[in-house]
Amino acid sequence: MTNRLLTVAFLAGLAVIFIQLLSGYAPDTDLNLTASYYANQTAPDLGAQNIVTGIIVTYRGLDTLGEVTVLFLTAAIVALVLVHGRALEAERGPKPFPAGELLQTGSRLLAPMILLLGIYVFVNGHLTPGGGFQGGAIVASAVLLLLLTDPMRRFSHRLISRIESTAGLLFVAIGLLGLLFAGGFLDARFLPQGWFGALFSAGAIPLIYSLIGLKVGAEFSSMLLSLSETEDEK
Amino acid sequence: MVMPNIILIIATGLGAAFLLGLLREEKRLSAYLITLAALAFMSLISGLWLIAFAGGAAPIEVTTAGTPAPFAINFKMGLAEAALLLLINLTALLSAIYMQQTMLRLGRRIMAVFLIAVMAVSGIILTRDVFNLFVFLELVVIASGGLVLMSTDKRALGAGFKYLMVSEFITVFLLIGIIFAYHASGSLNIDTMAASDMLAKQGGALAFFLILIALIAELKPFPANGWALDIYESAHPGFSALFSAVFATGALFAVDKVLLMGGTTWLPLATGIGLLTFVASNIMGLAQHNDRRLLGYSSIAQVGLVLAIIGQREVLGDSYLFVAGGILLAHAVAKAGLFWMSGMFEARDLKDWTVLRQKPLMVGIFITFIAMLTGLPPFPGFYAKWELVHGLIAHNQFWLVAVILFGALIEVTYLMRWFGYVIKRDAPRYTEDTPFHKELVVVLAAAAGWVLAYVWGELSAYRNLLSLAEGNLLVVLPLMFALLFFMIDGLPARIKNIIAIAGMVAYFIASYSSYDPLQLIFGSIILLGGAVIMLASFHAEGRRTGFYPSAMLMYAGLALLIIAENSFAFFAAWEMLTIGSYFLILRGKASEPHALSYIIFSLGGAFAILTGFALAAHGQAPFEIASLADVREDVAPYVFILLAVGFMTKTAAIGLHIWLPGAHAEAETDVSPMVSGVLLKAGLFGLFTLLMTMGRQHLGPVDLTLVLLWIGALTALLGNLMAAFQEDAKRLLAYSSIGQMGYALFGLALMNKLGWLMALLFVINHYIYKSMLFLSVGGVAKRTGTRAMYKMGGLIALMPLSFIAVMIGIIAMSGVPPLSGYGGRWVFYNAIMSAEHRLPMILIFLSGPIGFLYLFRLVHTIFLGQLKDEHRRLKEAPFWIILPQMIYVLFLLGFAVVPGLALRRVDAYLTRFFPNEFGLDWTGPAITSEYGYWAPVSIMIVIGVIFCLVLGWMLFLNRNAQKVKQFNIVYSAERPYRPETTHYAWNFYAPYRKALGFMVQPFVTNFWNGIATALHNLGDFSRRLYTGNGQTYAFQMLIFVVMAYLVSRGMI
Amino acid sequence: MSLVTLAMAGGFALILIGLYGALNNRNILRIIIAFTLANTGVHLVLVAVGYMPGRTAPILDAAVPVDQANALIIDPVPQALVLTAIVIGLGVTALMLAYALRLFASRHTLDISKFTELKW
Amino acid sequence: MSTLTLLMAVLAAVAMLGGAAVAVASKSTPVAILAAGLVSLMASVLFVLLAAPDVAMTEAAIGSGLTTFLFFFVLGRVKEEQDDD
Repeated sequence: MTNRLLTVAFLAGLAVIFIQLLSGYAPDTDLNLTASYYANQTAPDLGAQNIVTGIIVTYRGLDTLGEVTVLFLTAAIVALVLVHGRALEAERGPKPFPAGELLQTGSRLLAPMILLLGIYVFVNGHLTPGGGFQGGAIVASAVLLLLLTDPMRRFSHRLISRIESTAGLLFVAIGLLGLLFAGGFLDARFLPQGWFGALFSAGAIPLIYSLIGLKVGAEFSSMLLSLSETEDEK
Repeated sequence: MVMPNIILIIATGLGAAFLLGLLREEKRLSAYLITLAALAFMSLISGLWLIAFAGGAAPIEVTTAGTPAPFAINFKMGLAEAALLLLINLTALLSAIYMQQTMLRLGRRIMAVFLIAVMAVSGIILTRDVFNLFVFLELVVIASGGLVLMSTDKRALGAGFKYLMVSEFITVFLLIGIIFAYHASGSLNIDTMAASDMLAKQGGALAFFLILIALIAELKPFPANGWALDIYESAHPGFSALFSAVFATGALFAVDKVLLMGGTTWLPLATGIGLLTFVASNIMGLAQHNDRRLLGYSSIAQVGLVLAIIGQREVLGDSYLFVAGGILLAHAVAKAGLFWMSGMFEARDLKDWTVLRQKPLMVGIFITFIAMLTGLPPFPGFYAKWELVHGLIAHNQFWLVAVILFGALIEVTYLMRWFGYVIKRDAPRYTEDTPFHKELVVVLAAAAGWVLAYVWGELSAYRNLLSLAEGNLLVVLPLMFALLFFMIDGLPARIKNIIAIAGMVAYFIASYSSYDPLQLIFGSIILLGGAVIMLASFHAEGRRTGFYPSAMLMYAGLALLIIAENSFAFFAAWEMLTIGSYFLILRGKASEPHALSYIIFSLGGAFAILTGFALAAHGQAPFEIASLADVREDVAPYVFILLAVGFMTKTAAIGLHIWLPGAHAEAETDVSPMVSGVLLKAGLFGLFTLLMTMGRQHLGPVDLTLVLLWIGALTALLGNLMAAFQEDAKRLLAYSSIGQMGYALFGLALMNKLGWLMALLFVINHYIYKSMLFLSVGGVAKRTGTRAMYKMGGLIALMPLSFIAVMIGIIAMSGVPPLSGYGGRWVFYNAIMSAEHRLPMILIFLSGPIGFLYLFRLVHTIFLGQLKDEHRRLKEAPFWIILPQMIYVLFLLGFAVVPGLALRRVDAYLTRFFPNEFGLDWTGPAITSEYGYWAPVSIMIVIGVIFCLVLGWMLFLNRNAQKVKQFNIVYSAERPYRPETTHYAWNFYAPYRKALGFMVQPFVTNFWNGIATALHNLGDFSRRLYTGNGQTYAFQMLIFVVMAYLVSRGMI
Repeated sequence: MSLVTLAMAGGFALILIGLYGALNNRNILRIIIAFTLANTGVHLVLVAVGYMPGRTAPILDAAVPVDQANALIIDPVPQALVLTAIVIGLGVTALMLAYALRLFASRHTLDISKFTELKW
Repeated sequence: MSTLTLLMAVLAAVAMLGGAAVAVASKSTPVAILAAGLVSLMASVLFVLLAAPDVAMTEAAIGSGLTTFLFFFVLGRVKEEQDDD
């Protein structure tokens, strides 16, 4: 097939670029300018143990704000795209797709625990690996579990979207608080730094990361809901 | 004053979007109002900052997270950023207003998506962090994916998916590029990266290439842009406006920013890709019929042009922002406006835009947008075009200029063709009911266009065409006067006509004292002559919408042309008169294709003039027209050629003439004399100026004035020949104009005093008899309802005044004594005798009798011979059309008696250029030359006596003649298939055609048609590249990147 | 072969495989899957670029005291970027999937070559 | 760096690329989805080895978890529809 051959030929061109990048690459032996600033300053400036978290929530907080916005956008668009289906399904009533009773009971027990785990992950984001995104994903998986075992279970879309929006608004508001009371937009230092390594430390970082976690969790859930509930136009 | 923090733009957009999520689904109106308020607030912040920067405030830098720049994301804002932010947020606000219904229908979610999209583009403009740039870019991509679905067109779904596929490719390149650039420079901050030695490292340069190419890919470069066209075609027009005006602006600015890191090495790549896209998209645009897809092609082309300019920023230096900004802003406003307009009706063919004609205001707005896109004065693109060409030429970028101008001419072609459709095609019967808010948005966009025009005029180093604050009122008034007619276009035509004539005469009186003799001659013809022609316009009834603004724009341009003191003023006037006359010509019934070829040739000629000026300027723009004499020797011949070609386009020299016959013949009765009698003089004025200042020029061994001499002679011969073979009376006159202009060119190219005097005589004579003939033939055509001469005949008794005018005109024109044409001939033969080139002279001599042939045909077939049955009840032409003709008759008689009235002063003036040559002696009643004398009064008397004698003798001979009724002849019973072929006036000069027909074969027409067809076919063929398959589009993106890599290997 | 080279080469290979799949599979779902592969490859390359042999994760704990962090941890920046990129990638994937559903609903096919009503 | 880690890395990389090949070439879409999930999982193993625990967690949760579920949801939708036809 000429088409396939052509694709391979041009991908080979791309491979040449990649090989050049690979052969020209040598790992740094010392941290570069930016990285060493973070290594030295994250602890004294922000009081966060997890430097990646420090970067994500403050130094590159704008990226993160953009990132949760991406999810917000996607959730909104997915809901928008599939909105017709939902109205239809509401008319048709519940579909017979029962899960086993064991599974249902099990998941009802399991779901709150997963939820709790998720919250633990994002609250501790500034101390240990993990944080808002991972925690949010875990929260969403609890929702997913409930969805799988009892597909007809009505999740309140309004509740989810309220959580999503409130978290988002608070994120922006905290950013502006940083502008007013600290060094600039998204500066987390308007709250006290606390003890290094304690749960309530690192200024507003845990707060922000929790909001991110809530928001991400809500957004993932919303996406899953939209995709699972949709019914195509007929 | 405390300025709001620019972070607020981002925070407002985001906050409002999140806030919308809290609202109940039903509260759509509140959600909509929040959206509008947020956009208005974002625009306000941008506007305040723009004012601050315009007032001289220093650029600001804003850090986030309370951490200094390279370590945290930072924003920067200066004048350019503020201007673009205002553009982005205002356009978004207007688009949101425009999409009111759609937004209310789809609810708060779509509004949130919209807000985030706008916020993200603002972020692209502001951020100085390359990864942050990526995040904002992704936001725009995803938001677009959602906004595309606002369309009711089902096909938008496929288009959106194709876009997402292509963006996945872009994401891969961008991320890989960013991380290796980070590795090479140790930073993500653009300014820090630019200062690092990143490019010196192997991976660094390659990484930069990937970043750059990924961002360029967002600009829809050829050929990786099929997805964008599909979006333009299918998306909601409110979104397409945003996509074209706002998103592309953001991406362009991102490229501009990122190029900072690459230094100068990478600029040629940007220019190359930009130019390729510009030209290719425009060529493909030629073959488009769908309006939105056409706008898509045009958008892509314009963005390509700006990219090419970004690549030339080192060359352009200080004027870079002025040029790029002018083109970008004009494009954005016009494109957004046109997309918004396209949503005002359902049908999607270009020809369906005729519906605009139901609202004259919308037509005015449409032409505003088209003029903005094509860079016509007074819009920003005009100033930018001027600066661009001057900047590039000053650095010897000749090929670049040629390619840009070629592409621009193609764009002009399809945009003006579209305008022609709007004005000339059949309007639909139905009426479209446009909601008020949509019209409001379109009107606001047009208003923004005019504001931009004013601002760019202020920013330009030259004159602001729209400003009254200019020392010399005479320079300002003409355009203002013309613009006045846009405002009062609702008045009855007669009132406007009075104002127009009064204005022109008053302006002439005011300027009279400041004219030199040459200007005086041209000025009288333009202003007084123009006013006389406008007497015929009293004939029109009703409002005559559009006529006066166009005519006055043309006259304003002409009036400004002859007093232009420097190259810029000259060029601006030239473009003005071109546009005005184009609108005028377009008004004719069947003039659409001819008006199109007129504007294409004219703007092509204007480009030649612009390039010529730029070449002559040599960094000193604008220069005094007079200093054309001091152009450096190495460029002088090229300047001469470019300017001469430009001017000869207007005089319709052979080879460049094909636009003229149709344009002049199809024009309205009173427009034909304007564009023939008056407008053609612009070209002659240019040639006069050129030869006066630059004199003889040689390109190698070739004497360029000799070339002009040959062109003049050939034009005279072929123009006359073609005139003789026309069946259409107005076409005959049109071809005759070509021939006449050939004579004038010939006279000028003789480069002696008598030759110039002859050319000047032609300027005057041609105005008079061509205006007169066009009016009388036009009057006849009006009464008979045809212009075909074989359908006329015997009108002498019914239309005696028209006959007298034609008769006098012909006598004057053919150079038969006693009228002024004879004087022209006399000077002409004197001039020839004093020149050294004999061969072209034979041609000129030959064309004399041929000229007589077509004139004879004119008078014979229309007024003599047999009257047609259906014409028996015809009346004389309307009074207002006859009146100017009678004025001309009187003037011709007067001018024949005392030609010295005007010429004496000109003769003295010309002595300045030929101090050693013997001129004419004007003392006494006779005019004397080296070769003899011309005594107008005596000739008049002699001819009069001879005429009376002959007439008396003939009457005496015919005293016994018997009168026969005209219509009692019985023809044969057979009815020929084409009855006209049996008429004696059909193919009147068949024998001559047999002998000389080979010379009037439409070689030139075929040549230009061939080029047009070839380009069109090329466009039609190459657009098949865009198969519509998303996979193909993605593959084209891959090909684009790999090819760009191969091309740029030298730089890595 | 070092770990970094291995990871980076693996990442690049994954990108190429993913793009190949995206260009040669006609099924829209399969195209989206292929893109997620390419994305994963990109993430791998990003993380690999930040890796420095012999150092530890950028988390300050008992093993990495604050004052020695500069000498002990690897570059945290690429990791932060990848986190963002992963989430954005998911967003795009979800969006494409939603599109796929709608496209399927409109034509009852997922063959990309059937959606070419817009062209030229 | 111990040989063991490198060995693990090589294994993970091989499994990852193998999974990718299956994901692209397999005729069955469910298999392809599962293979893509495996690729993500192997990638997160590599992330752990590259001292990026945060990324590893995220990739595992999002790349191999959520994304896979999203695909199955959509696949289920499409399958249902096709059965109707």
